[in-house]
Amino acid sequence: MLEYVGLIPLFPFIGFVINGLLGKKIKNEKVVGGLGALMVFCSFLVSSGILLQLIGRPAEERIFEKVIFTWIQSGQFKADAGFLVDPLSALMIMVVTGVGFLIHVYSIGYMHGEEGFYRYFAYLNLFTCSMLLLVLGNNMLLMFVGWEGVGLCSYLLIGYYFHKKSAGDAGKKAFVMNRVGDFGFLLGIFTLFWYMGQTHNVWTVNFREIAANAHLLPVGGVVTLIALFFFIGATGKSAQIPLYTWLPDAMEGPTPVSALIHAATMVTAGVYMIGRLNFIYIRSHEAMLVVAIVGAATAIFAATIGTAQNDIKRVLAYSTVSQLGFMFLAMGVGAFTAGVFHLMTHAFFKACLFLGSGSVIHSMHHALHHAHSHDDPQDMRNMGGLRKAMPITYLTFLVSTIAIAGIPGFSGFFSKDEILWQAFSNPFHGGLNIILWGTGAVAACFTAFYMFRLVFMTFFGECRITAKAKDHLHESPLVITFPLMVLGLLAVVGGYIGLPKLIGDMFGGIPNYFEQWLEPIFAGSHEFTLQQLAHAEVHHSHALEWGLMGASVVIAIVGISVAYTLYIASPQIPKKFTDAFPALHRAVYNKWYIDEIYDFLFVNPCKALGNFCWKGFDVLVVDGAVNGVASIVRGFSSVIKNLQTGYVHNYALSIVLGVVTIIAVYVIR
Amino acid sequence: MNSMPILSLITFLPLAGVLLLFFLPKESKGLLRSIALIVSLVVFVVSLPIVTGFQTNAEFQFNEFAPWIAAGPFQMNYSVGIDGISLWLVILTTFIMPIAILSTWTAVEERVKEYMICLLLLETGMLGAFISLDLFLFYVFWEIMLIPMYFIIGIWGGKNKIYAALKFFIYTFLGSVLMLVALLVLYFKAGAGDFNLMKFYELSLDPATQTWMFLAFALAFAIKVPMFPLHTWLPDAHTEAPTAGSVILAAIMLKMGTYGFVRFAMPLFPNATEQFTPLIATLSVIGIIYAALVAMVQEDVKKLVAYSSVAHLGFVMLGVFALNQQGVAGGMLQMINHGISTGALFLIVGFIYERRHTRLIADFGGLSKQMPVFATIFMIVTLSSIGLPGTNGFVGEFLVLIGAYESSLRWYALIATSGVILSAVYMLWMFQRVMFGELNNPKNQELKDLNAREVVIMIPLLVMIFWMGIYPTPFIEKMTPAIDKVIAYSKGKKLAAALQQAIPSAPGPAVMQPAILESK
Amino acid sequence: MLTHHSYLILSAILFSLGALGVLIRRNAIIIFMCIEMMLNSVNLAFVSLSKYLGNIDGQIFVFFIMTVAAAEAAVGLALMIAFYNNRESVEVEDLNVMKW
Amino acid sequence: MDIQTLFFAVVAAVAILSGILVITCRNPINSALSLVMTFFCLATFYVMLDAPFMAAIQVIVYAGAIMVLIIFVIMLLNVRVESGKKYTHGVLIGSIMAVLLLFEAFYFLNRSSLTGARGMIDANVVQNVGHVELIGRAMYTDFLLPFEITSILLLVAIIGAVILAKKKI
Repeated sequence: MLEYVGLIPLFPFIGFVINGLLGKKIKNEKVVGGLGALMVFCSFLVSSGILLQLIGRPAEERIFEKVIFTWIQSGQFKADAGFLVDPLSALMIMVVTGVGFLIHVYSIGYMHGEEGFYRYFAYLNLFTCSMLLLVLGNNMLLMFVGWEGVGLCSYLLIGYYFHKKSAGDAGKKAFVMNRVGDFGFLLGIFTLFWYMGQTHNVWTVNFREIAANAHLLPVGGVVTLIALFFFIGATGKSAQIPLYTWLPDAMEGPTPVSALIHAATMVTAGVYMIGRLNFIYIRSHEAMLVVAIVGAATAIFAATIGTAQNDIKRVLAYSTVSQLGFMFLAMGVGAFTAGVFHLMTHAFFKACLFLGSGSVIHSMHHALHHAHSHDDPQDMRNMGGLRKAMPITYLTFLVSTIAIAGIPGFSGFFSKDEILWQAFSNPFHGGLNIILWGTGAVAACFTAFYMFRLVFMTFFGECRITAKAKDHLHESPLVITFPLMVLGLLAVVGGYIGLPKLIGDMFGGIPNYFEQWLEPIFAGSHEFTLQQLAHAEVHHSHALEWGLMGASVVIAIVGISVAYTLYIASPQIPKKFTDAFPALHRAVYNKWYIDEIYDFLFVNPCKALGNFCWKGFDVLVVDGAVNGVASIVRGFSSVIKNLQTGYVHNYALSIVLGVVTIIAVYVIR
Repeated sequence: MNSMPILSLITFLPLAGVLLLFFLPKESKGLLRSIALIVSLVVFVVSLPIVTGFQTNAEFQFNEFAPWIAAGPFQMNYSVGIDGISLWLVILTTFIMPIAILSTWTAVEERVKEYMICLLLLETGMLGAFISLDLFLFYVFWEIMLIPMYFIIGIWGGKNKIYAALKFFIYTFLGSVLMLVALLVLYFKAGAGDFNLMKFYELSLDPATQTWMFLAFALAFAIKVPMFPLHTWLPDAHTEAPTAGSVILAAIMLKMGTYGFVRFAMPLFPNATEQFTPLIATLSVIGIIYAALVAMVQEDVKKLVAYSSVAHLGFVMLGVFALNQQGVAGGMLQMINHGISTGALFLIVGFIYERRHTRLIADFGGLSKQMPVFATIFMIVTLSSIGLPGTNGFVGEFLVLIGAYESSLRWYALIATSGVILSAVYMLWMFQRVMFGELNNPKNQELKDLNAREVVIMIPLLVMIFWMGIYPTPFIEKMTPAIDKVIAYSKGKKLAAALQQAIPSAPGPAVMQPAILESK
Repeated sequence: MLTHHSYLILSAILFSLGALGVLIRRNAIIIFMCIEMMLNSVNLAFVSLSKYLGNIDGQIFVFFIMTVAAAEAAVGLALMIAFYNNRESVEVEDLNVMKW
Repeated sequence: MDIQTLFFAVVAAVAILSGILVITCRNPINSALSLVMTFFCLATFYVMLDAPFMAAIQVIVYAGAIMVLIIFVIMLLNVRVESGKKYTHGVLIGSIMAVLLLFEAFYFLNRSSLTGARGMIDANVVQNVGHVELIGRAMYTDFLLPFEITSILLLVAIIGAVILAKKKI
């Protein structure tokens, strides 16, 4: 099965080509959508086969590289088109194809009747293909191909409703912000390649070879630079401060796209990349600290904005940014496993949440359409009481919300708690640990609050749309609810493969399968940490760990109860609150004016500079000089041209003059 | 091995076409166009064997030699040949020409005969310049190229065509005259009796002379490239030229400049190259950023594309002056890439201009709905232009940057890399404003999608875009040995080695050394 | 004593007269005739030198000059007719399109 | 002063006088007739210079052909007698030029003397061999190529004249 790894990205690519070229002619939505989904399902089957085969091997042999052909070779530089299968990428392809398949199925229902249905599926397949390339690529350059490829698909899918200006703008913003990240990514590749080659004569971009030579890298110094460059790439793709603003705007795309690209898969690419390059980050505490701080800051910052949004998808978008912050926090404190674990569980419950919100919007849209109302179907203020009309959606949504809020027993708890614990107990950042942990904890509290606010506003209380429209509210068809149910189930049970050691011990030594699985990837880093920080190893008691676990549960419950108080028990309080602090509310509601600040700081100066360069420098200075020379010549010649009277006898006169002169010279000499 | 003079054949076939066109009546436009197209296609087909027959080594191949002009002390020869560097440029030229001819099939209705003659003449000029191994021959072709282009812009151009044509001509001519002077100085310094490039390569000039001559050559080439701040002729020429003119100008003629650097300026004057590398790199980087910024605020699609050319060529120059395998290979690839993707962009602009007779971005919007095929092709070409991986643009740009990063130009590469952000900004913004949004202009609502001819034009370009993006190895492979040679010459290694051999230890004027050796 | 000198001086006078005519007259036909006169003065110089140098070549030159003069007369007068057809005039001050 | 010189002086005076008339006559016909007079004077000189053949073609070609052509054109165009100005604006400067030219020529001629190898052709040779034969011999041997080219020149002139003079070919 491993030999056929190339098929995994190939299947969706075939789907893309067929749908892209012939989709318009096929017309039948079932065929187009079915083909798209089938192709991803085929990839899923191959991925499962590969996963099973890997599981069947001993831990140290779970790595496989297949080179298809040499892509670019020039001098010492060589990049293959090849795939690397190891536990990390196997996990990722399972998530991508699994969740991807469900979302493809969901899309068949959700996108029903849309103009350009085939286009949608073609893009979605292309996205899947690129994402698989990203995770399977055996070198940084191929990863970059996938990295840009997903960015492109994201651009195309955000701009799917291209006739809306906002959609086009959002797509462009996403692409450009991602490009800023890519700038960092490229510099990272350059610096790593150059440094390894120049100092150690190891000219490579291949992950396995770099990992094998990781011991050549120094601690700190240039490695910090490399790590930070790559991190810039990660902030772009994974929507971290300062490059996060594109993600909320990306909600202009169809909802399944938000679920697949902007929640489950693409945005986690940054986390995946840091996981892949863990041996670099572990060698630079400074870089790790930056990652951790940015992660924590993003987590809390986005969470605050999430509390004041009314658009259901925007809340989820900020939630995604915030959760990604958690993942980076994990990466930054050296808890790579926990970060990847959260990546996976987040893929389940956030995909479920987005799809659930899509189901709600779908239904609302339908109802409002029937009632000829022009209310926004995405605005939560128009919703309420949907739990009766849409029981399955409600149930799966609630489960996922509980999971994200971090209630014990659900997947989110295990991963998030692990991150918080690691943030507290890691040996890297010393005194800052407590701040990192505190920030994370507060962010978690906010998460619980705004997520339940969302649930309460949407599914509880009174329905706030017209009665006529209300009659048309109904549960979505099976093609939509089936993926919800599967993902809801995963959101519950997904966490059990990575039970914390503490809890596992309690239940008779159930090991942390997840950690064991990823052990080969991060083993080098762990060893390195032990070597470097043996002296600084801090031992924390089990009691402390239990205590913190309890604390995070309490925090979650606090968040939930606040939400309950504000939105179910006494709904008048939020109004009072916003009246009391109008400035604060406005600032939060307007996302702390970050977009405006960026416009002011970067966009407008860029345009102004461009205009200056063009009209000021190009036209005035350069062309001014050019045309100036021309006009000097012209001025000169307009004087001399008077000699050229055009009268024949004047020419005759000058001929004679010439003759006289020449003879004079000859005679006088 | 090659009994057939294939290089002469492809160079002068278009000239034969010109002769044929002379005898055709100027009223039968269809026939004229078809003949021109067929000639260019035949040239393309005939040029293919030079790829298959090309041996992957550093030598010049398919050489031809014939004495040409002997005037007093001057001996000019007809000496041609190609190596890995010119190979792809020759192919690019023969590949682009049929496309260019097909592109203005309907747009040019006046003086079709003269137009086609100009195009074919241009092809001869460009091919000749790429294959010349005799500097004087090169100069002749270099100038020949200029004249048809001048007419193409000046006769079949837009509103401001005379200004643009004159600006183009005078700018370029200024440079080439200085080049001619340098050429003559070189000739007399060499004392070799002819203008053979190979002999000039072996020459060791004193640094001061090199400086001046490099400057003269570099000015000629830098204008053609064009490098900041000598670029202002380009937007005007591009905007005013008819589509085929813009395509040829962007795809091939600009490459003359960079090709000139690689083939002449750098290997001939290694010391000066080293001396001026920081300057050239600075100008390249400024060009990349500056052109991107200016492109961003353009209101005219064609001008925007023209400025994007300046930025792309900045990358080429940066790569070439990195003087390592990746950099030069990347630069060479980027030259071809730019030929394909910017050529394609100009074609695209031509398509909508033909339909709407405007190029202002503000006049468009929402075309995607009306022209889906066009939108798809435009999208792909745009992405190729901004260097998305998987398309040709990426491979070249990446190699250039990594090459520059490895070399002493690290900091320049760092700044240049930010060009990837800016290119995305201006291209996508333009794309969005033209293709996305609401279709609210009534004139745009009647636009027709691409017709078969236009799709046929674009398909080869799209194929090349993906081919070079996904499997560039054949391209890089063939040019590698030649690049090694160029680098060796440009770094003056050969010179250093030769000097070391001649002077075992004793310092002292190198000139005196042979005498001492002889006496032994 | 009559020498080549006298002839040459006569030739110079005639030449100057022709030149003067070319410079001061307005009528193109008269200018044309003045040119003929200048040519003839040169012919005279040629023939006289031919005689005093004892060499026939000078006369051959005269022969050629006459041929050229004949050709010139044909073309020049045709030009004049064409000009007259266009401008209804043979005055050189109307012949002023040869500028810029 | 011998008779030859006297004759020369008289004919020269006539030539110069008619030359002056050429450039001063208001009526082109008068100018043309004066020019014919000059040509005859020149033909006379040619005879005096032992070149009877040249004298003959001078009369035939110049006075006969060219002058007839000129007069013909004058008639054809029916050019009015110059009503307004006869001279251009540049009379003064033109005259100065001409006078300068003349002085220079005199100065030059006064200072110069005849140098170079003397040929063998004198009055006796011309008398014995015949002038036409001498010219013919030179023309068809040494100067054959120029002579042939002359024919092309004349052909071109004929075609040129036809094309220029006809409104539509």
